[in-house]
Amino acid sequence: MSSLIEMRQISKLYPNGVLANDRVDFSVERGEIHALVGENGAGKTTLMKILYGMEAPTEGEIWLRGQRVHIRSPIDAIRRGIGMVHQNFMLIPSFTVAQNIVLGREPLDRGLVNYTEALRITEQLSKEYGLKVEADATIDSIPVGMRQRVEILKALHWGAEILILDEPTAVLTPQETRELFTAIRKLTERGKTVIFITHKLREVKEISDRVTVMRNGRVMGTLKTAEASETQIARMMVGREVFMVVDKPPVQRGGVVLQVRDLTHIAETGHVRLRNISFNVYAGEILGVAGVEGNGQTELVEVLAGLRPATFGTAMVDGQSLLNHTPRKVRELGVSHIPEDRLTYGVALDANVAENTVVDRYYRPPFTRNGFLSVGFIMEFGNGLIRQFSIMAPDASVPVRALSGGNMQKVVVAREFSSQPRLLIAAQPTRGIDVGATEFVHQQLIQKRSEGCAILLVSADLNEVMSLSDRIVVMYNGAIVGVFPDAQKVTEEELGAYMLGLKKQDPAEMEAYL
Amino acid sequence: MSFDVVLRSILSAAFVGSVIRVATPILLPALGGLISELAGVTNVALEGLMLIAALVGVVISAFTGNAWLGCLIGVACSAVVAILLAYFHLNLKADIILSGLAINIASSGGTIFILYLLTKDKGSSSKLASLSLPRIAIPVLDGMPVLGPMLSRHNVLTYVAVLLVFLIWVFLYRTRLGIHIRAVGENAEAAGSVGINVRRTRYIALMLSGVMAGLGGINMSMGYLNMFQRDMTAGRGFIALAAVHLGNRRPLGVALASLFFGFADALSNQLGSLAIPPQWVQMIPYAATVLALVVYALQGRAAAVERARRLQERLQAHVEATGGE
Amino acid sequence: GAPKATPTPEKKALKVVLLINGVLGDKSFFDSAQRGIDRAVKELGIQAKTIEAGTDPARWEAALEDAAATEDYDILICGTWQMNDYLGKVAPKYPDKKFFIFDTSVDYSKGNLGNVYSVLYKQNEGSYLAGVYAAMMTQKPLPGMNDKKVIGVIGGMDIPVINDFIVGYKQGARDVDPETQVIVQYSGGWNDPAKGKEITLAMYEQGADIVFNVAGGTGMGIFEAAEEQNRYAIGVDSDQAIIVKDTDPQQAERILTSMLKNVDNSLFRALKLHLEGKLVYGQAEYLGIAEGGVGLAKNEYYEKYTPTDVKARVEQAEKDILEGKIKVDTAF
Amino acid sequence: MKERRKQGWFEFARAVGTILAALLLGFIITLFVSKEPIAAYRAFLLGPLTRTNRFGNWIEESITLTLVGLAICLVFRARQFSLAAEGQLYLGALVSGLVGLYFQMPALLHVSLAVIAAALVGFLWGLIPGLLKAYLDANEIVSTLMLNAIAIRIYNLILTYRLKPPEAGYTVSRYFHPTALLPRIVPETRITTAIFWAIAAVFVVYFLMYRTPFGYALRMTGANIRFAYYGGINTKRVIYLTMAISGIFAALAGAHLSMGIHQRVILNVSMGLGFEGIVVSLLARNNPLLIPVTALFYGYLRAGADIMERSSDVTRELVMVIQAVIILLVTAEGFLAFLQRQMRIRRGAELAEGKEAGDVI
Ligand SMILES: Nc1ncnc2c1ncn2[C@@H]1O[C@H](COP(=O)(O)OP(=O)(O)OP(=O)(O)O)[C@@H](O)[C@H]1O
Ligand SMILES: Nc1ncnc2c1ncn2[C@@H]1O[C@H](COP(=O)(O)OP(=O)(O)OP(=O)(O)O)[C@@H](O)[C@H]1O
Ligand SMILES: [Mg+2]
Ligand SMILES: [Mg+2]
Repeated sequence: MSSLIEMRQISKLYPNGVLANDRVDFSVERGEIHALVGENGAGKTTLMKILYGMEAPTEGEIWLRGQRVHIRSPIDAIRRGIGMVHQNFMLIPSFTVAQNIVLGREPLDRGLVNYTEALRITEQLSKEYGLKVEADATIDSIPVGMRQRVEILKALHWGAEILILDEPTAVLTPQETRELFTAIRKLTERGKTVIFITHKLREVKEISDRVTVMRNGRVMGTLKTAEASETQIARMMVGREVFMVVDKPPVQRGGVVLQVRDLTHIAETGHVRLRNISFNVYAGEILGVAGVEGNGQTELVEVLAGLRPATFGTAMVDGQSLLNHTPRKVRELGVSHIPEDRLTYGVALDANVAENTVVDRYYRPPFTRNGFLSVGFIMEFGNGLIRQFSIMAPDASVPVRALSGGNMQKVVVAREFSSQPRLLIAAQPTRGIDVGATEFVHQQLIQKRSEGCAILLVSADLNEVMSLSDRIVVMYNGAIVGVFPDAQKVTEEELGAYMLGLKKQDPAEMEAYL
Repeated sequence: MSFDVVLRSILSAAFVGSVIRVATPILLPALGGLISELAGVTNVALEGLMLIAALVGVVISAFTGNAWLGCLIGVACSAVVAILLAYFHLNLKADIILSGLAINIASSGGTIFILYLLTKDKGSSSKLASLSLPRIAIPVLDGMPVLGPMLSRHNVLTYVAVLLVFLIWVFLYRTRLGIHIRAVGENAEAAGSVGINVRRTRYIALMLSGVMAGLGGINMSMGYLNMFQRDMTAGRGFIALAAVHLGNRRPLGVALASLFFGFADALSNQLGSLAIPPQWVQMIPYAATVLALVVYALQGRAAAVERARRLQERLQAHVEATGGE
Repeated sequence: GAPKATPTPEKKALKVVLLINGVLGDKSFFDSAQRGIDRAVKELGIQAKTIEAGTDPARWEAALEDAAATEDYDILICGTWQMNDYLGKVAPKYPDKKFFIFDTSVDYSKGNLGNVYSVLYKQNEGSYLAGVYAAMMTQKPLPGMNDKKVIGVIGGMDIPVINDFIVGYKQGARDVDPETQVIVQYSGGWNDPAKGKEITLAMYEQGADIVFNVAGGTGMGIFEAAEEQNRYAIGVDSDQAIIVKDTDPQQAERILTSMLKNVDNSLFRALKLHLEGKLVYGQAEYLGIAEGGVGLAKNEYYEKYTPTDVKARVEQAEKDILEGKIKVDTAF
Repeated sequence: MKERRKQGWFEFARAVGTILAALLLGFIITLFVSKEPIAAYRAFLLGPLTRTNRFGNWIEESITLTLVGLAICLVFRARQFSLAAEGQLYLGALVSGLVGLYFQMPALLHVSLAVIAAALVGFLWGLIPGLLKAYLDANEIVSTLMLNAIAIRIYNLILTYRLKPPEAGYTVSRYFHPTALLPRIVPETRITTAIFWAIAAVFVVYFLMYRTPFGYALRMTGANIRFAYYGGINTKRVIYLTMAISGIFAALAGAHLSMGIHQRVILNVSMGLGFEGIVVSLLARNNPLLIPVTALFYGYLRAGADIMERSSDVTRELVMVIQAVIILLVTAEGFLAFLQRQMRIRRGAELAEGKEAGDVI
């Protein structure tokens, strides 16, 4: 009895000369949950894109249910019962959730597309798998987390027998992740097969039956998850010991750097996204913002970064107002910002790596000297960051488009860390980057902290928030519902209660800990 | 000519008729431009496609004595050329703008070349006894005093154009293909990932734009006029392109934009008889359009500001209610 | 491009090159010149070639220099005012060759242009007749004519040669009846018949019932409007009723006459004189009504629709111009 | 690195191959329509080199095309689909003419003043759609197409009612004062010192784009405007400045036409050069350094076509068709792509050597 999927000796050479897969053997059994892990740029997405017919392999064969197949397009793949949820969203921004879910096989009624039916389908799917979505909201109006759920529902709607999930949990909250896992289990009970790419080894352990580890485009091996320890897997991935527990020196808290008072933001749509937010961030501390995605964190960050207007309230950096300035002014006040959605704000895909690393400072010496751009220096600078942040790219002259998801993120991180900020706003800084890189980013954050930089950390990854932060605030429905002066002393359950709006501190109490 | 006479004729029912006449050969190609634009390919070849259909329609109708056949084959030809354009862009990876412009050059020359081969005349088809499509008298309307002259007895393609505005709306927002066209235009990779054949969809979109442009050309040579003339589209293909964007890339918007341009143009035709330098009068349609563009944009802004103000108030209320918490 | 090229007849034929600073197919001016040459090819057995230099003025000077230098010709013919400076520069370089320029004159005061023959047309005189004709017809009880004293004229562009037509047209109309209103419009281009039709319809709406075409290809729209509305039009340069006669008889019916600007005849005549050795070079010749350079087309439609008193009035006007009793203004 | 150089060479080979193939196809068409195809095509291919004045035409044309091409290349790189060049060219021709006619001063000064005036008006005429786009988000295709039509009418208006001397038998201005004419540097041609502007302009644009902070901002705005804004770039300013600066070069092309070629202001000074500029710029893939090359190529094509049309039995309409076919093929990357596929497969083979994955082969 042969395996469900067998990829034999698959190699992929991208036109730009990157060898993303190198004679990879990969097989998946029917009904299993198979985790695929590996460093950024290891070739996971590429391998899956080949299986899904989005990329043609340079060499190698694909065998499905014991037969050699040529999967030349996603249509091919879908017909063969393969569905894929992509790392970079594949949604139509101006369409509604329902429209996106039924896209490609819209329900018809006398030849015309039946939207009410589409809504029904969506709601039903969403109930069936316990993945919450607003069926009739347009994609560009919903938070990242929900977009991810839409992607999953879409694949399920396609009745995929084999479901490829490329880093689905990267953008999910613990709660959401748990819901997702329940959904995945439901699926496998019904005989479906799941390939699951992630960088979070805990998840590997929790959900998968087997795990395949990739490094540098090669497969390092496939293990039964039960028999493998997290550290063991990590070592296979990175080829060295990885310390997943962050050890940080005790906080040396300096003066107030960021002071936010009664900050309020109302979206174009009229929804109140931020309600009278007040808090401080002190030099040399990391303030973590916990909360279920879509409770105002995004807006908070974007208002502070000058990407959205504040309706009212104040925010000062070193006593200078931050609000309603251009991003340039904000950055000149010493603020740097890792955006949560790297593809929208973080990078220009068709510009090269070097150019992507100086967008916030290109106009200043030494990047511009007496009116002229010092191109050589910028290229040097880019290459420097590539080395320093071990970004996997031939050199700084390649377009960012040619980088893997995680390496794109590293480019952003490298740029924002390297600008000596007074205040660092980090939204999902380790989203989609591998353990090695995550460890690296965490160390960098601690490093900055020790240098006396004030850090506002927003992350959907509760563990990240808890292990890095000195203090934690919890956001719920656009307001701060809890402040925890000592991150060490708070438990996940407690935070969860606040995040879900079950508990709520009274303002006076919070005042004390601003 | 004295102003009051001009004014009277502007206020006459016939003026509305003229607006509609002038708008039709812009509206039809504009609808075509809209479809391809939404599929993510800017079709700058509308001008050339119109010319091709205009000539072929005239020639065929003259030789077969069948106007409808002329229309059919004319439209077919411009559709085929549109497909050729698609082939160069989608298969041979040629730049769409560049190949579009090339098609325009080729059509401008090619039509005359063919006309010359057939009639030894490089200017117009006056040596061909070509036919035109019928005008239609709308039963009830036709009798009416004012509405009759305004809306009745237009060329059949004028009514087709009106119909198409509605049909294309349905097509783009209510049919699978239409929705796929819009999806492909907005995020081709995403559309591809759910098995929509991006290339095929764009082929269809370009072909449809060819059909529309073709109808526009036929309207010029077999309805509006009953002849073909060298470069007779005189830039309408590009006005149409402008109408697509002036109309915010929506069928109804495009229709309004075309009507607006038709109005401004008809107006200039009337005012032309006043004793003022013609160049001023000829500026009217274009100046008016720019103005419209600005006013439209300003309104959009005003609306946004207004919304913000109302929100402020709402919030004040909210704050007072919740006691500034 | 040269569609025309006749097999060399017996003894060495006169070689003529016609350089058109535009394109053929304008249904009036350049086509007329081509017709003249064609006729000469047929009747005088000359050899001819036509070069279309296209509509881009940046290329005309080069085209002329090139033709003069590289073509094999005895006589090189070009036309329009824009070319005369260029010819003034080129002709002296080829003293043993001959040059014609029509519808304008080179500047002979320079004295070195003994090999150039210029021919001009008094389109203002011809248009005067058209004006007289239109002003009278508009008051006649023909079907489609209203009792208003309103007539129209559409010019292609606001340029002197076109205005020369319009000036004469107006004067003629006023001389018939000072109250006649002449609606003048410019289409702003030579190849937009749709525009021509729309403007004509506007003029009809404003009370005109007969419109004079001075707009080249755009003018074809005037005839369409006339046919559609059962109103009337006057053609220009060539006898335009005859052009559409076979294919669209109804339309021809609406074109009561055409103001002929006989470029064809003038060129044919000049070539003939040249062959007879009678053509005088080194000077400009003005062709008016007298010389048959301009005039109204008195074709079957003219005869059919024109009341005798109008015919008489027109002939009177012709005589008066010949005898210099009437001095027609010009836009030059 | 080595890889990319190889790619570059391949690109070049492909371009040459395509051009040859395109010319061949053009010849095949000629075969069908001409009695003397060889002669006709020789005129097309070699014509521009056979006489000084023909050579002159080619270069004159290429100067204009280069300047307009640069104008287009700027806006396209910022991903602004602005078609304003045509109108700017007209106004440039007009204003340089006004200076040339109404002022009197020493030559160098006079020319410079005229050129500066032209550049200024081009800048301003570009500023209008630029500001409309930046601050009102008014679509630039609409605004520029309309503004072109308006500019041309303004041009005709002033020319007809101000500049035309009564004695002129056509709507043209007087010849400019000699001090305002561009010196012609090659006898028997109209090649003027404008050629130096054109060359300078190429480097100016290149420098502006790749060596100045503004150019960086321009390219980033084109690449991802959201990213540019997030990074602190004032994208509105980039948009309107780019469209305005682009206007300068289009206007210079106009000045070249009236001060260098016609030496006075004439009607229809441009029959759609704005669009020819798009062709030139896109052929050069919007790369300023390639623009003079493509301008010379396209200019040669047009000059040659003109000569073939005049000196052979191939009608100008057909020449247009041949021209179009050549443009179509030359831009078609996929055309001759099978070569590329060959190369892929060869590289695929190199895998066997099993180089360290991730690094560049
Ligand atoms: N879209 C694709 N998905 C998976 N494998 C592919 C794809 N395209 C090509 N391949 C692999 O690349 C190699 C060469 O492909 P190719 O299509 O030439 O093989 P083939 O057997 O000749 O195809 P066919 O049987 O369709 O003629 C094969 O090993 C095939 O498995
Ligand atoms: N379209 C492309 N063109 C060229 N190179 C690419 C392309 N896509 C990916 N690569 C390269 O191939 C390698 C593998 O990329 P891939 O996306 O498969 O990595 P990954 O395992 O998914 O990493 P991550 O966990 O960061 O998503 C990377 O070095 C990347 O730079
Ligand atoms: Mg990946
Ligand atoms: Mg009357």
